[in-house]
Amino acid sequence: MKTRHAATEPGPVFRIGLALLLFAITAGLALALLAEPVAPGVAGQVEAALGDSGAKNHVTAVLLNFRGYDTLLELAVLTSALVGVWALGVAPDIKETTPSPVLLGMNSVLIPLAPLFCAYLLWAGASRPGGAFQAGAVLAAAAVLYNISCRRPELRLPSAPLRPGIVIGLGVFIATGFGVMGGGRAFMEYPAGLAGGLILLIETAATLSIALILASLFVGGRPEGEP
Amino acid sequence: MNTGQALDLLLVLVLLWVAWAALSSRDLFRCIVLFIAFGLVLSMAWVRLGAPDVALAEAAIGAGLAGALLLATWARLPGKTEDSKLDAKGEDDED
Amino acid sequence: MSEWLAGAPWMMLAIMLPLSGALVAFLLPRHSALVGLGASLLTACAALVVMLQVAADGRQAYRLGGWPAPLGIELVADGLSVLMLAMTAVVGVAVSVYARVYLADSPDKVRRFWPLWLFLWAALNALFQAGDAFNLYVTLELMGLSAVALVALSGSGPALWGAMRYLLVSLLGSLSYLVGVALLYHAYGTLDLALLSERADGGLQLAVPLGAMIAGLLLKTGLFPFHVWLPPAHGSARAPVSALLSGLVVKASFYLLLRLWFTFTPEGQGVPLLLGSLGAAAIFWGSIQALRQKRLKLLVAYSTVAQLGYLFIAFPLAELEPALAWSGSVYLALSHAMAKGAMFLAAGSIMTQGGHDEIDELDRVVERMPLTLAAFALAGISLAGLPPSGGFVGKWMLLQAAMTQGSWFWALVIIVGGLLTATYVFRVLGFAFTKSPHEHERHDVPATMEWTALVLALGAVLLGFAAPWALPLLEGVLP
Amino acid sequence: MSSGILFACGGLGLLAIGIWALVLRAHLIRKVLAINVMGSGAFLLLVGAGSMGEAGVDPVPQAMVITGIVVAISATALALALVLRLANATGKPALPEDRERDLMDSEER
Repeated sequence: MKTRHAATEPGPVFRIGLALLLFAITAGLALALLAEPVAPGVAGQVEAALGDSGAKNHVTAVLLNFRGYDTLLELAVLTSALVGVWALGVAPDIKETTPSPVLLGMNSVLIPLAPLFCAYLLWAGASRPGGAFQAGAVLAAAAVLYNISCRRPELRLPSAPLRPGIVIGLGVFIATGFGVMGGGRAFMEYPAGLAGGLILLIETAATLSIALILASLFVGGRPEGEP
Repeated sequence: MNTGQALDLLLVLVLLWVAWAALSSRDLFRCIVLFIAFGLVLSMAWVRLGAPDVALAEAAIGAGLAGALLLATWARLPGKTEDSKLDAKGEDDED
Repeated sequence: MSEWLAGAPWMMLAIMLPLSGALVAFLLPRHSALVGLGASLLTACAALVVMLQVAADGRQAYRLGGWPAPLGIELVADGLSVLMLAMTAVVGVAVSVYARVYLADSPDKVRRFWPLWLFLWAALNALFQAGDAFNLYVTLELMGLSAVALVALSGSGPALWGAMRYLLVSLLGSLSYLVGVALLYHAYGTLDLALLSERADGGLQLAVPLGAMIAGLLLKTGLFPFHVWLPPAHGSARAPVSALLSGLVVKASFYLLLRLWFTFTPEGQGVPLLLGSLGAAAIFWGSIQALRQKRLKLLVAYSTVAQLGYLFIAFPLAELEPALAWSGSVYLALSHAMAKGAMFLAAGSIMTQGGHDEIDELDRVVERMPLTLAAFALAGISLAGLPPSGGFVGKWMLLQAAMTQGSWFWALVIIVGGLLTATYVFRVLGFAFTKSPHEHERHDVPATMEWTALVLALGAVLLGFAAPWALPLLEGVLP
Repeated sequence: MSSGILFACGGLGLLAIGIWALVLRAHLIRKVLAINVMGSGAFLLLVGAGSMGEAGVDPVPQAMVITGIVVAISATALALALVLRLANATGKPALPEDRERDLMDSEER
């Protein structure tokens, strides 16, 4: 076994060549990094426009208002990954297992806490660290914990509301973008007074979708019976 | 060099070491656990860089869910005999 | 009403229509074909309106969220963007019509095809109109993931590992691009391409990130010697998917490469010469591999490797004849999209008919499906660059650019590549007229499939006549 | 804050480690790990370079990194689902040209 492997493994010449190449690439990137910047970033402009953005947290303002289009496409990436995983086949099953009592005990505390923590992150995201993606991930983590500590390992989400739940985040994002367009405003140009509320609406829907998508990605395939 | 910078240097070195270990260990399970540790060290780096939002996202998604996904895939690979390791190590995603 | 229509933000709609269509198609799996076809037609209309607007009024921009460029993200459409949008619309509609019939035998596959394809279309349209370096990264990833999932849709072993390798290459390419974006933002403090073009002053600060971005895009475009992932992925996917990948997806990363090149107009002759040489190597290597293939779809996939090489011949020629060389390259990309799309669709019809795609077992397929063979032959005419096809216009411009500056080497490469193309096309046609010693199963092929391929191939040939209208669009875009 | 440069250089190191492993490791899960390490390197470069100046913390690179993290988990999930199908179809979690190579699996030893 060993000898056959040895014959097909990349040889020392290849490794040395690769190491030299990587050294050259890293050195080149480092040189560009150390050069004096020509112009400062847009931090100042973010600060100046923060009042109109509907969020006090700079990062949330960038993510959901100034560069909200990036975030919209990013949700599309997440959704398309799930569609791709579902297209690959039905979820593989894990063999039934007996989880440790410690895990079960911890879960009985952690899983009920997760929605609370999620709601906090979502609400805090406007002014303090937090936001839709973190909140959605926490919710998904709770689902994953439930999934692996359950005696029946399959995450039996009822399949009928699953699809609407998966698309609602992106759907609300796009619909809000169109909805604000009256009165000469552009796509996703939130009116100053409404921006805070609209961002919270988008984030809430996104949180739900992100949680469902991440949990479904963990399941690793489409539920039995889904087309 | 003040204390903060010394701490940062240490953090970067640990980060590089954990990354290297996660990619070169012979035991795939160990690799994945080290990768989760890598995500947690990285989220400390985000805190040091003044990016708490990124730190939260990294810990929850980069370390937690990615780790859970990797462990689940590892456990489902054909030729596995002990599936229980998945459950034993599943707690890593509770951040 | 017409005023409102003219004032509607078509650039944004060309992205949001397919995106919404993907969501609805995913939400209503039982009606996905209907939703998908409807969304395809609407998207194509939006793209064509954007083209008409740019043809009438020149460069268009749209501020998303109403924020101006360095803070927000702007969509930008100029002549190059709209030609790509139109190419995507034409090939996209043809593939949509074809796929609805082609996949009809497996309803589940139809349901999975439409959302992914509409995500891919949204990503393509977003990429062609993006004016922001980081936004381009997100569109690249959306394009990559949906394309990979489409390859894997076929479910066969080769398709799965083709998809896996494609995914790894695609991610590596995007990450390389992202490193470039990070360094650009660090140096110039903006992500907006127009502002970057003003601020970029050359030197290491520009050369290193640009190198990283170009390297990543070459990987994704599949230029020799980075092409190894391409034939397995394109050859093993279902026929409509292969048409999309070979026709459109590789063009998108090539478009981005051109866009960066035009934005930053890097100086020096070494890189253009290197790209041109790799292009020449791709032409020869791809053609020779195509000649050696036993399976029709792999032949067509290797032909893509070869034809992509032509697009890069423009880099060394643009030194002295920028207008001719770049227009030729862009025109070749357009006509290759249509011709290669038609070829893969024809190959799909042949596979449906005979249940296989062994070239030397084609068994007088011409008698049973003359339309499909006509489509294949017409597409071959455009690929080989015979008049009056779109391929002829493109190659002729490249040839002219080479001759006027006396670069006989490049002229020779262009001519020999055309001969090699003709050879592998005729090899297929020859077997299509020959009786095979073995008996094969025969299935009926719906007329829609045959006609779609034929119309697309005719389009590739007639594209030659559109040159006087299409080429002026590029004025002001080329450096 | 001069630590930015430190983290940015750390990011470059992660990129190099990631490429090294991506090329040399045959097991597909290791390749996926390598891509993720590379991605983290690119993110560290983005934020690290963004906080090198005196202007304070720039939120734009941070927003880009959050976007990047979500894109990375999407790609990872798709990749892992593919790895699993591939391993079930062919018996080995490796690309065809790497099947004979040392996958560094515990049962391979």
